[in-house]
Amino acid sequence: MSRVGLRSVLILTTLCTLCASGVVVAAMASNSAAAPPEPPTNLIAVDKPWDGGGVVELEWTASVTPDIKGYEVFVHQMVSPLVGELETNMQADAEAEDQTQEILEGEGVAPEDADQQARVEAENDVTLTTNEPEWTSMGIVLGNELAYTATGLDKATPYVFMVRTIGADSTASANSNITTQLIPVAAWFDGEKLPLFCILGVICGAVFLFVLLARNGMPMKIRTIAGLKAVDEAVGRATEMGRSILYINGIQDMDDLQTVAGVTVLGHVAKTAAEYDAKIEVPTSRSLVMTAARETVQASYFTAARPDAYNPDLIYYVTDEQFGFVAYVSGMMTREKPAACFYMGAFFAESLILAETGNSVGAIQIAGTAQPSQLPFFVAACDYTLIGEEFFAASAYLSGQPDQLGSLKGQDVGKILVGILIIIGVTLATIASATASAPGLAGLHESMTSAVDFLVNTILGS
Amino acid sequence: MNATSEPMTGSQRAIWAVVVLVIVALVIVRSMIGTGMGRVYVEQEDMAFVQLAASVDDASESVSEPKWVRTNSEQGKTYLDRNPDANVIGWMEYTQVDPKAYFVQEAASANASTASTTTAAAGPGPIMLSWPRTIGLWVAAFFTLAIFSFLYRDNPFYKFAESVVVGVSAGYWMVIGFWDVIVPNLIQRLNPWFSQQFFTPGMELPATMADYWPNLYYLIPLILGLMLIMRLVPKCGWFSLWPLAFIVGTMAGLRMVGYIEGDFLSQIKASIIPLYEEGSVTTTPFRTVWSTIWASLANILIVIGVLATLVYFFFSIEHKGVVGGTARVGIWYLMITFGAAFGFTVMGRIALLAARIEFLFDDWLWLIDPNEQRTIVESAVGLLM
Amino acid sequence: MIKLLTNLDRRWIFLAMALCVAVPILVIGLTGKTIPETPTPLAEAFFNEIDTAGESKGRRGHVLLAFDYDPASAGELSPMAISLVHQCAQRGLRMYFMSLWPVGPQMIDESISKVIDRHYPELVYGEDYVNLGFKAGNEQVIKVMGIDLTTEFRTDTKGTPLQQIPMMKGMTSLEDFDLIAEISAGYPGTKEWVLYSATQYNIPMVSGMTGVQAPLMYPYYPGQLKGLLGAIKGAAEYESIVNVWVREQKFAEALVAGGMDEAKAQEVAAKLMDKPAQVSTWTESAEAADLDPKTKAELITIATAPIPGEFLEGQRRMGPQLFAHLLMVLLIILGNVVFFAQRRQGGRS
Amino acid sequence: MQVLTRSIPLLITGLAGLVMILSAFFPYTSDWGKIAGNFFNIIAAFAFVLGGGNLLKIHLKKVSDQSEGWGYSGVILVCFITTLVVGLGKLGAYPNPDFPNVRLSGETQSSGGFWWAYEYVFKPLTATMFSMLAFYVASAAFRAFRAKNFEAILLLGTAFIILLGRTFAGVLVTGFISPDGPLGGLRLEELSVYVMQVFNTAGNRAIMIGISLGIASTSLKILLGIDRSFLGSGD
Repeated sequence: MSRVGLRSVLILTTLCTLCASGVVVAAMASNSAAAPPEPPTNLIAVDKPWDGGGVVELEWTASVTPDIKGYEVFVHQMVSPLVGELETNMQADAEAEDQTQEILEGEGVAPEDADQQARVEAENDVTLTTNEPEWTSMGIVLGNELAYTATGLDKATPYVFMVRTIGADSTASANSNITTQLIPVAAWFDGEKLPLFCILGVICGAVFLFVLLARNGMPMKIRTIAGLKAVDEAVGRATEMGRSILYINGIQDMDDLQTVAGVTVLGHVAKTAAEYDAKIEVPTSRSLVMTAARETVQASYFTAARPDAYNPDLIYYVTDEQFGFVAYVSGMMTREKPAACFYMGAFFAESLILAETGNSVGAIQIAGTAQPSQLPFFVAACDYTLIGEEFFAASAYLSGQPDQLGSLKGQDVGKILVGILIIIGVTLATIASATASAPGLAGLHESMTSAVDFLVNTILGS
Repeated sequence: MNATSEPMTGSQRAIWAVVVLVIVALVIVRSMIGTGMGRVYVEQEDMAFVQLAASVDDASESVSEPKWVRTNSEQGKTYLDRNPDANVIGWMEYTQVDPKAYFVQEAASANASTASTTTAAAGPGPIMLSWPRTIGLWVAAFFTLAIFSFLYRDNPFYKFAESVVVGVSAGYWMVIGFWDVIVPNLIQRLNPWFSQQFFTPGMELPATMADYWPNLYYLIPLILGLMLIMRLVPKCGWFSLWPLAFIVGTMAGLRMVGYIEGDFLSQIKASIIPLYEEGSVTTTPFRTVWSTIWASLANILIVIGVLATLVYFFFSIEHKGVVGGTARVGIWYLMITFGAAFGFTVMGRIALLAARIEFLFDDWLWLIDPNEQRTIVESAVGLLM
Repeated sequence: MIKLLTNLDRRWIFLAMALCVAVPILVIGLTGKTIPETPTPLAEAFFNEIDTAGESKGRRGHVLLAFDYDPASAGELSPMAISLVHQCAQRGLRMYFMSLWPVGPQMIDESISKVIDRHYPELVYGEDYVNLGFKAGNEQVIKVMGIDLTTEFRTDTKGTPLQQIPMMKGMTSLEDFDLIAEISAGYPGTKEWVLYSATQYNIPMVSGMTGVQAPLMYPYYPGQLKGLLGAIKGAAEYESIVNVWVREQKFAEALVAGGMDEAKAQEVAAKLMDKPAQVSTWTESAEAADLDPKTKAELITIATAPIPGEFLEGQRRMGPQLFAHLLMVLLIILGNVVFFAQRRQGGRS
Repeated sequence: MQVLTRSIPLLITGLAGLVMILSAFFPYTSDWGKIAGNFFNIIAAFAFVLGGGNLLKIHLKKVSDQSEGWGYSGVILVCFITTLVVGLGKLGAYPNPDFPNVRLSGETQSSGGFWWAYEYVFKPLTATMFSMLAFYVASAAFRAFRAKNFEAILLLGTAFIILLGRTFAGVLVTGFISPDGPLGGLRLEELSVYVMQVFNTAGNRAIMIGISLGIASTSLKILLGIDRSFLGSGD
């Protein structure tokens, strides 16, 4: 306790309230000081409307005592009968154990008798103490604040609240009125999430709309992505050299969307490879990725009218362990010397070893990842790199599918939205900041500040 | 440039041979100097438990559970004295201690035996050399060097180490998945009685069968999990599509909301900053001006950077004219970003290497002692330096 | 020369790197000297956030320590983790350990044994700290914890049901924690915690992370992340702040035990910490006249006691770091010299 | 078959995703989200089993075929099975002291053979694999990072500032600039902080925003069944 004791008495008080006996200690501590301050009055608790539940707003009238440090808010969770009984039993058990020990040490009673004797006594003790509400401190607010928002409550059980004044000398007042029982239920919709819901709707709507338009034949033009031409070249070169193509689909599972995009690109690479009759090898670090890769490659070989050339054994699982995987792959690369290496998916530390090893065996390397931490190495060591979103765009471009192209357009709408929001917000914020010290423009400053506040905290924040 | 396949020149080969020989020689020399190297000591503790018999209370007809207490506790001793044939089980528990604790114990027992000639039966102290751990330490050192040997060229030692890590890690993950997830979250729910008896005796059983029935919902993940494993059976592979669909679906739903809230909205919010900001240093007017310039410049550069980089990632327009120019600024920002990432990544990698070399020098070779595990200063150090 | 560099076997570079790291380790290990650290605002923010955890609620801070890393990144991250536990233990916070990485529990055990078992044996398991262990499922675990803690975590690593653990009382969801302190080596890690807990529930969060991730997480500071430690440099900075602060706390404790009142003790401790070398002179001064000789002796012991080796790990590692960084810069320059020399030769012919 | 391999999986995907999205906005459904998440986590543990099973299958085949390098496959199998047996059986692990009679009640990872496998095999192997990157990064620096154009110069220049500014070298190189003067921000250690908090933050922020849009649209396509690549339909 000495370390803790160093800190303010407030923390000590809180600590002690955790157990019933602690309350007594705290009370004793406060009794030893001067006359306690008056408690606040008219405490009211209201369940917060339009929330996700578990939040209660409290309000009270200030204590008549001047110069107070603040108010400490207490909560008591009313327990359902079943839970209460369970807890009582647990307490009884614990106390019984303590007392068994006491009896054994003190009186030399046979253990089994002592145990039983203690159990009976402990049960009596517990039933005596459970009538009092067990107040738990929720925290202290400053003396000039007369409201508190209690969060993190259980949505299904009733609570009561109580507030005490904390005087300037840290003495606590008597209890205020206790609120009526209140269940902090959830509303059917979380109002704070409304802006998020709308923006999500706009983005999804834009994507969906453009996908529909694309499906209906509207041409979707996409800017040229320099790195993509290299894919066919690389496959062609591998064929000329008579060596294999290595395709690494990242080291994440199918739940990572980069892996999914990687599988799409794999479909194209495999199709080209099938046309050129080049061997493509796909070691994966997740068994699910192996599954998906096999089906994709098989489909590609079908599309290329070479179903007989498809060999599922070349697409295999190695291990989930990152370095087990990279050790295997880099070892394989030095042994087999592939002519072209594709790294498409989510990569972590292994990118460097792969790219470096690929470099050392003289392979053409093409990378694509949305993992920004690995981009420097790919940019440096690979012939072409698809940076971040370019990777997703590439998957759209390669497939030429209206769905993917449409969704790319939809995302561009999202980017325009970002640009507009940032430009408006920054303009408002700059005006607000520049007029802050100008005497004649107080009104403008005020309205700008509130506009920025509305934009930042209501529209963009929750 | 192809280091791993190009044949080496004779002189290079000689140099590398010398390096390897020097390492081996140093290890041999090191092990013969001073207190030696690479040993692990443990403290032994006898964990014996006695079972207190169940007791029946006639009045309430309640039965208290039989329970286990340490034989060396007060209660245990008292009980054992009364019931000498009580059920006792136990094992030896070993705790690793710093070698210096062993040295101190050795010194003390040496003093004791020279002081009095009669204490021949001083017996082994509670601290002793642990063979499994000492062997383990040497195995670890061997594996460390085996992996490093790949830097020289691919070799059977490396391949062996590689295979070991593949096998052990796959097994390791399965075991952890079983004990930390499947047992508490599935078996405990589906068959609490079995789990309590064999795996998690501390758990509470459902009080009534009515409490138990809702747990049967967990048959769903069990079935989906088993369907996932059906992937291993060639003809039943399609079974795994259902759990896969579940995995992909939940993840997509979770991420869609999470990323829009946490990365999209919050980052726009963080970019709404005034281009003019007064500096925080206001000691003199001169410094105020400079501080304001630095602070405002930072904000201006952030806003320009975010917008320009976004233009680079805008796919609907070809990069020509003004858009092309802005996109180019965006690329510059990206390059600075990658440069920063490069710097930080290098930093991280080197720290990892330092940690491995510390392991070799400290735990294995006992050359340095940063954690004061062996306070006795090594004479061999002088030789190396 | 250029020709030699062009054909330089990369194993020579490997050797140079090995020497740049190994020699400083030996020298630092033998002399015990480390390079001085000046903390940056980010490390200070990290420290302050933990220092004030729980204060807004007026209670002993409840900190969720998520150790999402494995031995592969322990070289960078374990100094952070150890300093983090050190600060929490000294500050008297309640520590809830957990991990989303399968080997994370080992990392937790290591920090507990190095800090709590060795230096704070008075802390009680289940009351001051608890180890909730590993759960599979990555960010889905965070999502479930945000709604209900016990659905996912039914027992601690020892198999004790959470209802029987005193410090779990009243902990129903992530929102009951005052702070999330994450040590992250990748996925799942800082990003997932930021997205699914810090942003969604507005829980203050600090994170220490590998050098690889740090640049990516900077945009979250100071909004969604209140403090950020990047790579071994961040660890070393934070470690030095914690070590200084802990010594100051020890001074204050000794002074309080010697009968000084708390506010005064804190003030004096801060003063002593500024000049630890002059503590023995101070004990002779008039200000220390009321203290008994035992307290004075204790103050001098605290001032002169060396910092335990495990609390200097990060700072020790900055030595090899310095030389290896210089080597890297040299290599890049050399590589470019070779590249341009070759290009010029190529141009002439 | 089409129903079992396409329609039902797509339905599951859509429903599961819908539950997760709804649970973020409609508090009454948050428990559904919790249950779905919990199911997910249990299935995630089964994925480990699948991984192990697959490994077993592949290497057993290699050993039985005696294909090239089958000896190493044997090593993998032996290590895998040993770890599994030791870990699942908690061989050598101490039981929970509260329940000494239940052999499997102790902690999995902190004692016994499984701990040994972690401490002396898993830990040194994975940690050393990772530390090898320090060598590769040095080699890449010498051979790959070329100042061939303006962009590359920017990348390398920034890397220098960070490498020097984040160690004591920064203090040595630019220590002559007064930290309080107007150019104090040009000291390398200050400059590295500035680069990180301004340029790096701006660049990464744009990347983040772009990625979040990409993830949202891909998720949407998966949930609506537009993108079925995860089911193996190819392109």
